[in-house]
Amino acid sequence: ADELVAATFGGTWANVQKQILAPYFVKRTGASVVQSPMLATEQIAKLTAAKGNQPPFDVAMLDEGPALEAIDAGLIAKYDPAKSPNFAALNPKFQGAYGPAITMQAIGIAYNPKTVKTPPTSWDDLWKPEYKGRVGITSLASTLGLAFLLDINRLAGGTEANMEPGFKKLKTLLPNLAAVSANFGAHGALFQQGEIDIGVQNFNFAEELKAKGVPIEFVRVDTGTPAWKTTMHIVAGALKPELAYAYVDSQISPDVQSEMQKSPWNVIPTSSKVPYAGLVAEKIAKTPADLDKMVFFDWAKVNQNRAAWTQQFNRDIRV
Amino acid sequence: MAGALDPKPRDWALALPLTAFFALFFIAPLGLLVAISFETERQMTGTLGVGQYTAFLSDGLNLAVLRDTLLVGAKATLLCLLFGYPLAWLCTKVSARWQAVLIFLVVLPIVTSVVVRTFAWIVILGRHGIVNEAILALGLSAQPLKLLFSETGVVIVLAQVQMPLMVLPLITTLQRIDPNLESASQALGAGAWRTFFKVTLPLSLPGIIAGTILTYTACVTAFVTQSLIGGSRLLFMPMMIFQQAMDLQNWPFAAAVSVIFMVSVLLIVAMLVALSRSRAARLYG
Amino acid sequence: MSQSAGHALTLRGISHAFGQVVAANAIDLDIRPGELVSLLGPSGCGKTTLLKIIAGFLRQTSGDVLVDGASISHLPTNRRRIGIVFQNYALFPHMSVAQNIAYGPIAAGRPKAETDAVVSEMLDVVQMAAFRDRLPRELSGGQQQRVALARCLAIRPRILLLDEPFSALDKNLRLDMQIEIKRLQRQSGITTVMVTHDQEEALGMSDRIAVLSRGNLEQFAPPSDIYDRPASLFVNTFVGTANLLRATVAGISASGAAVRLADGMVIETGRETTLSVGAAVLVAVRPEGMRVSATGGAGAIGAEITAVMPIGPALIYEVTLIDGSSVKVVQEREADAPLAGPVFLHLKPNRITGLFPDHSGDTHKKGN
Amino acid sequence: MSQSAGHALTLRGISHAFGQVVAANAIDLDIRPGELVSLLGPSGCGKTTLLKIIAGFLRQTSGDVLVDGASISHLPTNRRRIGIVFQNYALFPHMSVAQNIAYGPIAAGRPKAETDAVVSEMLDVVQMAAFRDRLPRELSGGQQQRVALARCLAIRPRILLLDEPFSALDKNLRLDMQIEIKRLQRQSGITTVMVTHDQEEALGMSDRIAVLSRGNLEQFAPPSDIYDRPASLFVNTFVGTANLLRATVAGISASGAAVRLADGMVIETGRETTLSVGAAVLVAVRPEGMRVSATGGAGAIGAEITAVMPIGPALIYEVTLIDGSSVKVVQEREADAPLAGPVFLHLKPNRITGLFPDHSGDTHKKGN
Amino acid sequence: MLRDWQTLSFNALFGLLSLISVIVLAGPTLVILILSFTGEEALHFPPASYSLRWYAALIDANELQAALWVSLKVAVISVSACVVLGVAAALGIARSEGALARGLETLFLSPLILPALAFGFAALMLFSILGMRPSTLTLAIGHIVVCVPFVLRTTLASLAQLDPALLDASRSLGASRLHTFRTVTLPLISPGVASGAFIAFMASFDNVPVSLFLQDARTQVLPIYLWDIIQNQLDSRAASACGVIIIATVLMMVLMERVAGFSRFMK
Ligand SMILES: Nc1ncnc2c1ncn2[C@@H]1O[C@H](COP(=O)(O)OP(=O)(O)OP(=O)(O)O)[C@@H](O)[C@H]1O
Ligand SMILES: Nc1ncnc2c1ncn2[C@@H]1O[C@H](COP(=O)(O)OP(=O)(O)OP(=O)(O)O)[C@@H](O)[C@H]1O
Ligand SMILES: NCCCCNCCCN
Ligand SMILES: [Mg+2]
Ligand SMILES: [Mg+2]
Repeated sequence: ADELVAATFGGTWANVQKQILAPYFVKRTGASVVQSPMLATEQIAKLTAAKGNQPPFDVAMLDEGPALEAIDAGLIAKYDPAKSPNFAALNPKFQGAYGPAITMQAIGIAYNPKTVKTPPTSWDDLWKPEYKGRVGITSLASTLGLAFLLDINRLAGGTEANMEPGFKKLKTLLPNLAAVSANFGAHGALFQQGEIDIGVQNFNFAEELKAKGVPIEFVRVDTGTPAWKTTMHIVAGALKPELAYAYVDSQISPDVQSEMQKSPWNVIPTSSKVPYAGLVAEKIAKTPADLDKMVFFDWAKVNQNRAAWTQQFNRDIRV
Repeated sequence: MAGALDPKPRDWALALPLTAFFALFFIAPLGLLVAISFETERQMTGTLGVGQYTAFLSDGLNLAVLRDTLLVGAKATLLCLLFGYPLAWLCTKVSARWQAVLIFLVVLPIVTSVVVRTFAWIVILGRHGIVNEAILALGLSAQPLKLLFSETGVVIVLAQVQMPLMVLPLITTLQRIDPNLESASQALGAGAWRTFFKVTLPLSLPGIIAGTILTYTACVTAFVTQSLIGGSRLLFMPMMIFQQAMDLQNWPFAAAVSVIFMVSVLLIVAMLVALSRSRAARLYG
Repeated sequence: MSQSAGHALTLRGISHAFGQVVAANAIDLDIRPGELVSLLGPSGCGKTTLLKIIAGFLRQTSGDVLVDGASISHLPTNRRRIGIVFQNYALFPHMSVAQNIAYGPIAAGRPKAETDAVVSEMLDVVQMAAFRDRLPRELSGGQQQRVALARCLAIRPRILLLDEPFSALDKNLRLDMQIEIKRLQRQSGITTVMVTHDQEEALGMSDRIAVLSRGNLEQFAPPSDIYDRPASLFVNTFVGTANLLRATVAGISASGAAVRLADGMVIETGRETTLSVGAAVLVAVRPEGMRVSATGGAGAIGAEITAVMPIGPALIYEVTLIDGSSVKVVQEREADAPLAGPVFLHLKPNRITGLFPDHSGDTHKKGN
Repeated sequence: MSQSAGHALTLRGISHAFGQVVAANAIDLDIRPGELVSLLGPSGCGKTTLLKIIAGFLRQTSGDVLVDGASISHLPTNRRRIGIVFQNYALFPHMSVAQNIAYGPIAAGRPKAETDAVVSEMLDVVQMAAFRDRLPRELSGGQQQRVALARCLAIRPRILLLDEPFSALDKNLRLDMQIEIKRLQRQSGITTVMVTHDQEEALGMSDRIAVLSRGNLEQFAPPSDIYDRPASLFVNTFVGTANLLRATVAGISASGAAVRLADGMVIETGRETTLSVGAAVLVAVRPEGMRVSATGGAGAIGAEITAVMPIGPALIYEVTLIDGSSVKVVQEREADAPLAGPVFLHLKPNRITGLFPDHSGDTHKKGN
Repeated sequence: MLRDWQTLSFNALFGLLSLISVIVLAGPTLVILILSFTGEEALHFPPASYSLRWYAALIDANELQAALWVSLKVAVISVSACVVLGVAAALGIARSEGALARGLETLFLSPLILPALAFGFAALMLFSILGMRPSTLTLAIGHIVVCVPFVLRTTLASLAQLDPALLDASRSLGASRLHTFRTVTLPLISPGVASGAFIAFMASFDNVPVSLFLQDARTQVLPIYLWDIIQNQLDSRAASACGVIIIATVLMMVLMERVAGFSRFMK
């Protein structure tokens, strides 16, 4: 049988796509799919390495920043709406020329209610002396880490062109840091093992952990919730373009999206045919307009500086 | 067999297939690595220069990472030596049966998956891990110690993971030392400590150096252990290479970092080899 | 040479077992001050074990080791002041000749001046002064041995132990070193125990020899007694070459037993026996205790030459007797010596070394 | 035993150099069919090198190897049909006795029936039929050696080479195996070259001995000639023990040279010399060519006993002459033998083995 | 041996350090093994209850099984190649003298001391230039380079132990070189080869730094998959998977020790 290879993120995403998207896709096409968990940056690296040859996978799953990078580098193909029946039903701002947004990712603070008695309300709570050695953030290899840095920079008066305030602020967080993990998935494990008690986290991943019995609560910060689009793409030169379209289209189908919105996944849907419900409605947005109130960043500018920031970040967080 | 009469056998030709394989898949990629490290642009436009090297050398952070990597390897190697030497010594003193058991234990880490072992260490060293629970229970400290995501943890785990590389050559060397030498020393009035420091230790130096080379090179390049136990706040050269190559797709810089790292490791190995040559020359001519 | 000469060494009921293997079985030895005693026996008989017990490398299972009547069994090796020279010399390969010799005095905390003096003295004693800065591997076997000896004498040991001291030397050097060590030992008067499985060495050098077999002391006596009056069949066959003639006891008188050989001839052995008349007996005669000649005569035994080997000044005969057993005879090469065919075997008077009970029908045939 | 007996082996001007080291220097040897020849010499003299050249493991730098007059130098080892028994036997450790013996026939592609027959025959020849399924490590040294011999005879070799065949055996077994191999070799008539550095072995077993020194052939002659009429000082000192008395040539006559010893005494040597009167000369006498006695007499040389060692049936004396040189004397143990003090040394008639030019002032002292 | 305070203190210290080493060497493996029998959802040590549930869960862990097959396939391919290439090279090196042979030996052993990650990266660049996409083949090639030293080392060691007289004996008995190799050399070095192959197999099966660059989505290898589920997915099947690996490894070790006496070749 035909086999599609699709990239996915680690953590929740690997699970939810395996349990909901893959069966749906298999049923729809009769083909099989291999889902390979990779950070967005890893996907780009692998595609870059294979440039000019057969790419190692057919479908990419990227956050906004890496997506722009991939488009610039010619790694992904233009998305043809004609081949994707569910595309039209997407909220227009999720209809990218290079592929649909399949969700919004929103971040806030996750904490262990057993050890953190007063629920935090703002990033500043992470700086509280009582959390010395108990705070977790993620590195700039993940969008979660970048978004957090961008947001504290914003709140400290900086812009994407001037990250000084953000880095300055970050430095003052050092005494409280217990761990800097590579991505939100690894971050979850640290919550579970009790290595960290409070930290930056994705909304839906935190909720998944909670459903698994990990003592964790998610709150949005009162300064506005940073969020970004997560998109899916047909890789340039994909071996199985037809299947790839079917796969991406499945992900934006109302059936899949409404399944994914349920607990424990709580994936924010992008199809206008799927109304917000459950925890998404409760904690993130009741209407599409609520999403617009979230905090967004200029990922093109971010991309220009990511290498330099990574170096700066490495330097600042080093023990 | 030099000069054997048979229809002139070219025995060395048997090494040709592997030589060809290494030329293609070992020397060529390393050559490519060196070549790419001289690309000045991230996009690899073909402009050559030493830009990547100056970029590496001019940033104190990079030098600090290099220094820390080399140092953490040294610390782990010393720890291996401190604990591995007595174990190797014990191996040569016990009966053949016990020796087999000990060697089995020593070899165990080599053959069990490094990911598995490192995972175990997370369970052992964590805030709520076995060690910290014990420390808290014994009242040795009021707070759990930070063992995971710390250099201490990295050193401990590296030492455990690479200990066999130190112990095995030591066993070989210690076994080669004539047991009569220790007896002779005692009969001449020397106690156990003097015998050890004046006879056994100097004679086992070749093994110490061989073990040190293997352990050290394994420790400084142990990507899995360094990343899993060290976490992101401890940056070491292998992670830096990975980050530059994969996160940031800056191949020329990653290549330059790789070259600098390899050259540093080779220099240290060369020093140790030179040291062992001079010792061996004195001991064995 | 100011050695602390002449200490008596006593082993009292020394036993040692390695698991099931009894390496020493209630060994008693009284070694007189200044004596050179050899422990002689086949491989694995327990020689090294005894030496190790004396030196303190091994703790005996039972029994006591005494020097000058005082037990030293509780002392660790490094406080026994017992010098030992190992078979392979065990020189410290990373130290020069002088450093090797100085090792003991330094370990004992002697002042530098004293150490230097001892080293120089010892280098002179073994005539190795010219080699003081060489490493062991730069020395010949004989030179290494002298250094080993010097190193061990430098601690002024009360007893000197030598474990197979010459086995690594080639034939020519060996005799020289044997003579030299014997001389040094005599000169210094140091009580010495030497392990060897070379009977010639033991016979040549020792005041007395302790012959061991499977952990048991078979005989402890001067060399000539061991050779001429072996206490057991084992000693007789192990030391020197033994021809064993099958016979039966024919009569017993005050001057010793008479035996009847296979061809019916009766000879006087001049040896006593505890066997009774008619018992099967092995008559032991050394190859040089017999003579082969072309002509017969009284007491001559008929035989046939099966092999002759000229070895230097001597001829070795293998001759086969009427009962099929064969004996070896060594005699000086003479112009008229027979080289093949039927010959006569003469037992020289008083050269029978012993009469031993014959337990099996074919003990006279050696297997490999 | 249907061996292809009696092939002549000729070495013609064989030289071999390992880099700077000349291991064989223009060696000529004519070995007759059925002869047993020993290559005798000190370690490193080139014995093994010669053997390897004959076997084809090494290619000589120059010269030719011939079997029955036909050169075999161009043949690889596996086509020379030259059997070789290695010092450590080199039995294949993973094969049974029978498999070891069958190895050659199988490699040669012999039919199974023929191979089986050869194996059985060889097992009988070496009396090892009972051990056919044992592994080498389950055999004693002597048994292993017999298997090695059988394995090599199984290819019906034209020449048999033995490299130090007995050096791994213990003393007692050695003599038995020497006699056995000698018997096998005689029986089969196979031309045999044996390497040894044991002079007794060479003297006892060989038809002729080739004495080598540093790659040079010193003498090629029957054992008695080698022992009694050594061609060079080297042969004299290497084979047997040699005493070298310093003297000057006093006169030359048809019956040989007369020499003047250190104490002025002149003796007839019965040996010829190419030296002229007055030249310094070393007079070689074997320990058994002299006698020590308490009483003097005509031709007796004054001396002093410095050491005595009784070795079994003999006494070994070390006596020191007036000029400080010392000589060894071996004689039978007698009741009235002097054991110390001044004595007299008698040269037995016609027992001087050679007169050799004396190049240095102290050649009579052996260094180690 | 008789004891005085020096001997006692020396033995006590060395014994203590050895004991710690032994505990530390064996401890982690034991911990994981125990943990793999946890009855709990999360991995905490010591487990509050025990069960085989995570072992049972492996039965339908398809991706884990897929990763296992990839790893096994790559290991088998690369070890086979390592044995063929490595044994041939070892024979060539052992039979030749001089600088060239020594140089080749150093070259073939050098992957042992060079950072594997840098090599993995370099290999990725080479393959991308050659237009070879990541696959089982590229993985195997990378693994061969880093695993060949193990086979080479043990084979060289067993060749060094091989009495050259045996080869001479074989030749003198009329055997050709090939016959000698088949009937004498190969059987006698096979324990060394087998030991090396075993270690090479484990090294390939366990390799992360090279696989990280050379694997692709279809060829994700087991250790990296495990890493991912341990680090990112809180998947307790990781422990039982580790348990399986440990048990299988120990069984293989015992087998190898019996068959080839492989600890001799580890030294
Ligand atoms: N450490 C040991 N463990 C077990 N058995 C031993 C040990 N050391 C010696 N033996 C056994 O004790 C017996 C006596 O050994 P020992 O070394 O004293 O013999 P030996 O007379 O010195 O022999 P050789 O002439 O071969 O040196 C032998 O049977 C030997 O196998
Ligand atoms: N492969 C070699 N390379 C260099 N020199 C060698 C080699 N083989 C032997 N020699 C040298 O050639 C000389 C003769 O060696 P050979 O092995 O023939 O001596 P040997 O008479 O058999 O000695 P031994 O009695 O010790 O076996 C020696 O000086 C030896 O060092
Ligand atoms: N998300 C897949 C993780 C596999 C291992 N990746 C290593 C990257 C380290 N940052
Ligand atoms: Mg012994
Ligand atoms: Mg030789």
